[in-house]
Amino acid sequence: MENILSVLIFFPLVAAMLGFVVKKDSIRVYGITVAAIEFLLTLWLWFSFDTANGGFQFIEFVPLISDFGINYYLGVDGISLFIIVMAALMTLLGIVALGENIKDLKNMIITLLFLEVAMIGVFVSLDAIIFYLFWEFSLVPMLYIIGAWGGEKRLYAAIKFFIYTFAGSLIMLVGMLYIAYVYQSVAGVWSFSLTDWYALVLPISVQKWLFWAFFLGFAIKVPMFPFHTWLPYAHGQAPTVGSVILAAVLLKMGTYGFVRFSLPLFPDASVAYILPVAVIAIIMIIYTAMVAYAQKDMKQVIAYSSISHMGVIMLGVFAMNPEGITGSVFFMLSHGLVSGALFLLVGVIYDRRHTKMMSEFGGLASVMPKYAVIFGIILMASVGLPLTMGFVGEYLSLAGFFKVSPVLTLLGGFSIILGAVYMLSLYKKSFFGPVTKEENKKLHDLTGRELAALVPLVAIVIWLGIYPKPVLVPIDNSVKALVAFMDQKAQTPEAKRIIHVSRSTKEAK
Amino acid sequence: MLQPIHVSMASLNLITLSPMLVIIGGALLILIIDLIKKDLHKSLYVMLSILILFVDFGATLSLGINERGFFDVMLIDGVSVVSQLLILIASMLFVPLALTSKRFHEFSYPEFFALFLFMVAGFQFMVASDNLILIFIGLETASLALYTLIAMHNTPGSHEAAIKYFTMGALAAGFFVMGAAVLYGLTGAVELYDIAKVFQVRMAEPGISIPLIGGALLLMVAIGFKVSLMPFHLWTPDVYEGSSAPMAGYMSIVPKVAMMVVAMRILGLYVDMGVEAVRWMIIILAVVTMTLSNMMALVQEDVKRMLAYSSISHAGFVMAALALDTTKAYTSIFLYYGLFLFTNLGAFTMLWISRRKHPSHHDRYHHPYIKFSGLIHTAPMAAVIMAVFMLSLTGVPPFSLFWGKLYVISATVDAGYIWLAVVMGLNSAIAAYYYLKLIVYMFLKPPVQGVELIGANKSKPLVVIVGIAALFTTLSVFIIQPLLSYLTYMVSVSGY
Amino acid sequence: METLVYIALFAPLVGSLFAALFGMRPKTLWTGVVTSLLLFVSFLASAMLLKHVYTVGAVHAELMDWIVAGDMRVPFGFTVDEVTAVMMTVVTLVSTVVHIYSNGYMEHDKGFNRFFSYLSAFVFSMLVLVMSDNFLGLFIGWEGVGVCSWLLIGFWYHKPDVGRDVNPSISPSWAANEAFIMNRIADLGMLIGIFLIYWNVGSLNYQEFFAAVPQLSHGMLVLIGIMLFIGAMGKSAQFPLHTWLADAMEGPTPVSALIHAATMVTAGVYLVIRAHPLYSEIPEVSYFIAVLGTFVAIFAASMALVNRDLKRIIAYSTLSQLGYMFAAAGLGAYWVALFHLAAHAFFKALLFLGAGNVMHAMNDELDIFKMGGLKKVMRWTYTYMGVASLALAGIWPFAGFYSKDTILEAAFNEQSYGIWFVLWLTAGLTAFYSFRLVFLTFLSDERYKQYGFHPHEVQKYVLWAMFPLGLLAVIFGWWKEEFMAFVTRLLPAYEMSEHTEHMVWILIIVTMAIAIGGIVVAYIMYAKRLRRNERIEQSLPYRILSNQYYIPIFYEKAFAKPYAELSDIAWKEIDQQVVDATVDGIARVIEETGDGTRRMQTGNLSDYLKWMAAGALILAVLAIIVAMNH
Amino acid sequence: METFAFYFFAVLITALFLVTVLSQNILYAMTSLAAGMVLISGLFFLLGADFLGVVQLIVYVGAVMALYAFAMMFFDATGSIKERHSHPALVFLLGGLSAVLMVVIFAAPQIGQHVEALYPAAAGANNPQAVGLVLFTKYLVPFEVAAVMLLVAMIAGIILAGKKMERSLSKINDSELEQNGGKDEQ
Amino acid sequence: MIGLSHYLILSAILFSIGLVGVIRRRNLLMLFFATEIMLNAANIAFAALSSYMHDLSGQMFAFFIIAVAASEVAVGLGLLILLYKKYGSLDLDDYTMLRG
Repeated sequence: MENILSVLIFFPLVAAMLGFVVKKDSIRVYGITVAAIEFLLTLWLWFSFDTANGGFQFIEFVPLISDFGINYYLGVDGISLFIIVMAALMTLLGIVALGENIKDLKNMIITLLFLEVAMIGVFVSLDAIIFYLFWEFSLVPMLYIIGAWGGEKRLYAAIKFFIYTFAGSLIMLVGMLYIAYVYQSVAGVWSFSLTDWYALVLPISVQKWLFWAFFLGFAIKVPMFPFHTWLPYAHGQAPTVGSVILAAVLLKMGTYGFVRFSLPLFPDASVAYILPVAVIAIIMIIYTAMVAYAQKDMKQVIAYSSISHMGVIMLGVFAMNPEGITGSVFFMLSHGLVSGALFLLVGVIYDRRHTKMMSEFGGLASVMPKYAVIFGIILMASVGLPLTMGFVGEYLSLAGFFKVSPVLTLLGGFSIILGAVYMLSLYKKSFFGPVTKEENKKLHDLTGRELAALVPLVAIVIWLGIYPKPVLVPIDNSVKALVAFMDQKAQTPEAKRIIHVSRSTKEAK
Repeated sequence: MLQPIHVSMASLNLITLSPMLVIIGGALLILIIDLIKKDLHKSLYVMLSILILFVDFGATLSLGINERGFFDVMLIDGVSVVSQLLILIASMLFVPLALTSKRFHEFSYPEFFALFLFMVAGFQFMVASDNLILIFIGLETASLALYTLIAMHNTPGSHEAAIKYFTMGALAAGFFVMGAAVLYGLTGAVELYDIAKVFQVRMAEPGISIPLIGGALLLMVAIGFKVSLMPFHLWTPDVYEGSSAPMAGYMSIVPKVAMMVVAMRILGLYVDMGVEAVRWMIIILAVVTMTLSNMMALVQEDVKRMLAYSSISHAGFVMAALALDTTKAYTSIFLYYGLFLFTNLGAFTMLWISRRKHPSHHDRYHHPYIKFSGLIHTAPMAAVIMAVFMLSLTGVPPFSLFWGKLYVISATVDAGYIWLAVVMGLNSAIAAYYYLKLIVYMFLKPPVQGVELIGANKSKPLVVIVGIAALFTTLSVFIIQPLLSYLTYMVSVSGY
Repeated sequence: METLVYIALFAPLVGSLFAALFGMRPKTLWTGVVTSLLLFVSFLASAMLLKHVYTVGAVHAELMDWIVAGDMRVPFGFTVDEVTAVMMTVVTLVSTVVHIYSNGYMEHDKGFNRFFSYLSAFVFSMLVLVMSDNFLGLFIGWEGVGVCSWLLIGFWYHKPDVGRDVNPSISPSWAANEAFIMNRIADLGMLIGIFLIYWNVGSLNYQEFFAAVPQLSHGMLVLIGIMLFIGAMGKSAQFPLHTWLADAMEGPTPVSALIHAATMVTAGVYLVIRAHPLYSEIPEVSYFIAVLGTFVAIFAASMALVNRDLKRIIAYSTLSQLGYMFAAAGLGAYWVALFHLAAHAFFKALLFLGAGNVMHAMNDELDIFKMGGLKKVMRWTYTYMGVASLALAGIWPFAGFYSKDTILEAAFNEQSYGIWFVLWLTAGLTAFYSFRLVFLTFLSDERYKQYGFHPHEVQKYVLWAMFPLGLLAVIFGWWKEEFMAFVTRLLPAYEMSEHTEHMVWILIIVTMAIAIGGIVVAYIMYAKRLRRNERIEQSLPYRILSNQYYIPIFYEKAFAKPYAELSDIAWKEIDQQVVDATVDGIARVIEETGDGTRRMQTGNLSDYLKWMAAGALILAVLAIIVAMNH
Repeated sequence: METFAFYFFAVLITALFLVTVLSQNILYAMTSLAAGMVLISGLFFLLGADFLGVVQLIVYVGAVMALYAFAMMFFDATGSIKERHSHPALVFLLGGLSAVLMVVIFAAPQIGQHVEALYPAAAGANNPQAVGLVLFTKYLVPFEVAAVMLLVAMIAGIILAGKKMERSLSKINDSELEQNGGKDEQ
Repeated sequence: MIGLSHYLILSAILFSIGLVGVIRRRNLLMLFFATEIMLNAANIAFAALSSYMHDLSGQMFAFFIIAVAASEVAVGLGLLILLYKKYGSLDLDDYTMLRG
């Protein structure tokens, strides 16, 4: 199936539209089925993917606005492949985990399917405008999810989320248009195709401001300090499934954007701005970890922890060597699964008690042992325990960045300490100690539906912690190609020095 | 004694007048029908009007490009054809909106349709000439008809709107003629084509910049008034609020397109000559307009008023393209308006559908936000369609206006005005707030008393129009390419 | 032989998973039995591997690739060489004993199955730690034992937090978190060390690294050495990361025996021994290690002198003995360190298990001032603990004598007389507090009666299970020569100078004297009855010691509290008041501007007309400004 | 003579228009406006634009002012009018500044200089003839459009002042309209 | 000799007087008077330019301006009559419902 990427985009789209017809009481099964089929399709994509090939595969190219160089141009490589699979998986699990008593289930499921379209679209687009199209469109369903099913301040949170990210991406759009303009003045034709843009060697000064234009768009999405304040609100107010997808997939769009756009398009600027980016990343890591520690609300802890972890991912991205970038891509996956799982877990307890305050709990381990076990495993993955998925990415990201700056890596490494601090304190406050609240004594443990959503995550988290190779190798192949490409394209001696091509790539030459 | 003058018919190139002749004839036909037989139903006139517009459309399409006619008074270049087509499309979409299920005052007059057609003719003259006199006469014809059409809605609001619009229009007309007088005094010509030629020669004269820029300044007041640039926009929200929703929607497009073409012709001339003062006047007016009106739109309680401010903001957005003086920028203006047309008319039509004779949720506003609370529950389809329009206005892809914004911003970037592009981008983000506000009300708030009557004014024709607008807004990505290449061709052959 | 490696490694894992299956059920006896059996299998495999290594040589096995990215390729690789084989045998042996012991100790605990699952998981992690052939594999085990330690310290998670004055460890869950976080701090150092190795050597494999050591600059080696040692300091609870170990006594006693005495805490020593090619190259770091070890030895011993908590005393003694091991390793006597490690594992586990028996008898009472005269009811336990204490005190011919004495000799041999003296002094203190504990618990007056306890001896099979440890505590030292011969095939042999050879008997006598002296003092003070001296107990030195030099309180005041307060400030003051407020502020400014601008829309036509006129003027001004600039 | 005539007219027109603008009495205002218009036609004659002068007289004084006079009577507003003048200073500031602006623009010496006449008056024709020639050739289209404009204005005037506007269909509920059988008001 | 600029300055002044009237007047009828003044000012300018440049376009323009003025009066008065009939006032201060 050569056009599987189109199928991946349009199948949920069509399904979402047809979903309007499905009767309310059957919509859950419909949603699960559609999401499962989509997930299986992504698996098919994975299995038919040539893992040894670092370039783009399953390319589709249909001119859309040819006068302006906008094409329906899709393709995947190792970097995007697994994020797509994860997006489909998290959508599926999110739908599976939807609570029984959720209102307007039909609207929710249709919205989620639309969201899935946008998410997958972002990661398969190789045309900047199509990328931007999906990027922006993804805001709409998310806005609805937060706004319609959220908590008390949901409207504030939803609008803040939308406008903040929207503003950032518009600046990015200006940047994209400028690149297209430069391309046009060099090549004589308009093109927004990423692969065309890659061939463009931009002057350093141009790279520098374009870097910041793109940075703004991506950084808000990631979200990087100090543009992060929309995230706690969004997470705090969003319903469980919203948080899951937001944390698992939407945030990854930002870091993915850095890998896909900033690095190969502006290698010199990226190298030149490693320091400021790394400093921001380290502020994210340390500062947000502290903020997370101060939270009273479980979900806020996890929200801030996401920011902290995204800081490590940023370090990995700007490591400029295959180890770091591969690690950061892998960390994107693991953070997606782990934080998604954590939000699901918080949702479980929220469904039962309608509160997320840690002070309301305590001793949950005695009442809900299965819950505590799964929470514990995921928590350990979150703090980066070896043999869980969390470790591989964090380790590689930090290891990669160590090549750039040992001192900054040391600071970034505080992630593993501070992460343990807030996570363990969350766990202690909620799960350990005596059961103090009367209403907590009657809580029932995980239901079958919840287990169905969580157990696969636990399994994957452990499986890919022990044997990440099937995922790492395709990522690594693409990343090596990327880094080699950056090295080739770099103009400044500094960039040549910092960008570190792996030995194997050099030998292959 | 005077010699008789011989003019060959061929040199008159009467074909250039054909669209206007069709529509003026049509308007007269309507008047005659009314004289012959009274009390015919409005649907007859609606359909007649559409047919007339359709023939007009055909006539416009068949015009040759870059022709002059009638002693060079008429100028049929690509821009004029394109803008006429836009005007006609908008008009064709507008006319059926008379077929509401409720009865409103203006549609009870057959003269309404005649006046409407005269107005369209006036706009067509405006864009199909570079003669300042004809532009002025066309403008006034259209404006006078428009004032009347507004007043014919016959509510206190519409009366107030008409008088405000009229008075300010009169003042603007004064500025226009004074500006024209300056140009005439400098060049001895009233045709921009000639004016340009003289300007080319006289540009180097010392001290000429004072009258040169002064004339542009006076004209710009008139242009600013019509396309509603700050601070000449003040009539806009009031007039939109006072007039009926479709009229407001129509006003947000057609007069602006027409005036934009005039601005292109007049100010484009200046920019092309490299008069930086004019360029910067345009840019600063545009920036101020889009920014401040955006901020004012933020604090509105009424959707129609909000849309009025939003239209101002969009006008400012497009106006910025005027300062760039590239083919792409001029093309982007038409592309933008072509896309804006469907979306904005659709949005206003949605308001029209929800219109009741007396305000239901507010003692002044007909369409306060609260009226749309929980629309997703009471009328899901309406809510979704309205949301599509709002998202399109916000500039969320893949809806139509995104492509327009993309192209305008791209043109700005190409011209080297990165900061302007950034301002445009940030303004879109601010604008997102108030468009979202409506979405928030529709989707995220519980319904309030009385929303079940949201479709009070609904009728099949209105639904069809909304449907067309929504379809276009949603699927526009597939027609951008032909549209763009057509527009680019048309604009570039016009020499812009 | 690879099969044996995998059997030894995975048998505990299988046991752990098996027990985990029933983890949430009430006690099922066979989980205990099955895990113990599997542990025994693992022990047998380890023993056979030991023999194989002895007779044939090291075994290497590679399971599969783990992390492959860029130039980094880290497999799950295992090497069983001399050091590993010793470690494996010690670990599996003590583990087996502890498992069997736990069947009795945890008999009535609700979390019986869970306990065995954790315990076996720990053994698995520990085996990964010692068997791995690369630093990252070591790190897996390193973190794995950390987690298991966290789980096991916090085993009785349901206990509430109490004040430091009631329980210095606050609560099991608190102690568990403290342990984990402190270890994490050290792990960061280790991770940095690993990064340094990777980027300088290009591989994390031990052999490749050691082979590359000579090519690396000295400064780099020092840096790597320091970073790795920071990791070791955390796991082996060296000052200043030592506080968690005493608090870790909140865990069930078998856990203390296995993890916090015999195995996990020695991982740091193992690391230094394992990395001996590195540390031999950097004498200054090694010397620092020795000094730090020496300091910890006496520092911990001093705290043990006054403590009343049965388990904490043993914990401090563990700390002290770890100090000995580091001192030995730091002085270059790697094999001695390993020897002491093994010997210590046996007698210290025995000591802890004995303490567990006492606790069991005393309904989990830990205050030795409330015990006394237990010898009558707990003869076997008394015997075991006596033997273990003798070994700890380094009395001939018990195991401790051989190992500890060799360390002192080594210190003397290195002419580090300061180190020697401190260690020598510590030996006396060790003997004193060990026997203070023994006497106050088993001899002297039967104080428990006034608190209403009814002590009893534990089950027979439990006592039998302890027997191998008891035996080894006695005889292990006798194999000193064989041990040395075996492990020095890998580790550098440590030759005493002739001068030391001459002095050796004097040294032995001097050491023995102070040890016996310590015992005698303890006997005088405590054997008959508990004598308390109010004045001494109120004196400053006593209070400093009993409050652990106020270090835990200092940590809380200097780090934990400020961190929490800073976090709160970061959230409430910075995040909300500055960062978010800026964002909202921008929004508010925009909205207020809108509201302000809206005022020009007065509705009054006259104003509008004025604005138009004004607009023309503004445009004129603008035009003038622009025209002047061009 | 011409100079005198110009200044005579100019001063008078200015004065009259000032009265129009400043007078509180609507009758005075209108009268002075009408007088000003007449004098402007005088200026036109002075400038040789006879046709324009005549049109000015007919259209303004004949038609426009008559309309105003009728309207005034209709409004019953013959007396003085009370107006609220909120910012007199602002008004005159704006007025003064724009006067300066306008004068600066119009006083520019470049205006009217070095300009070739594109449509010079036909040789030998008097002004109305010359105007007629241009009007019915070159400016025929604007002329026709102006006719349309006047038609529009006429229709507009009739509708707006008409009786039918007195009752607004837009304000009356449809149900009431049905009861009244308002068939004529579709 | 009276130059062109005399006429033009007169025109400018008259325009400004009209402008003052427009922004000063509250009575709509009187306001319309002021707009007439402004158009007339333009007429003077056109007529003068036309005359001095010997070009007829200016007179044409002025002619059309007069036509426009007449049309405006018709529509404007229609509106005024409508307002007066409905609300009995010509003071623009009474028409401030639409605002904000």
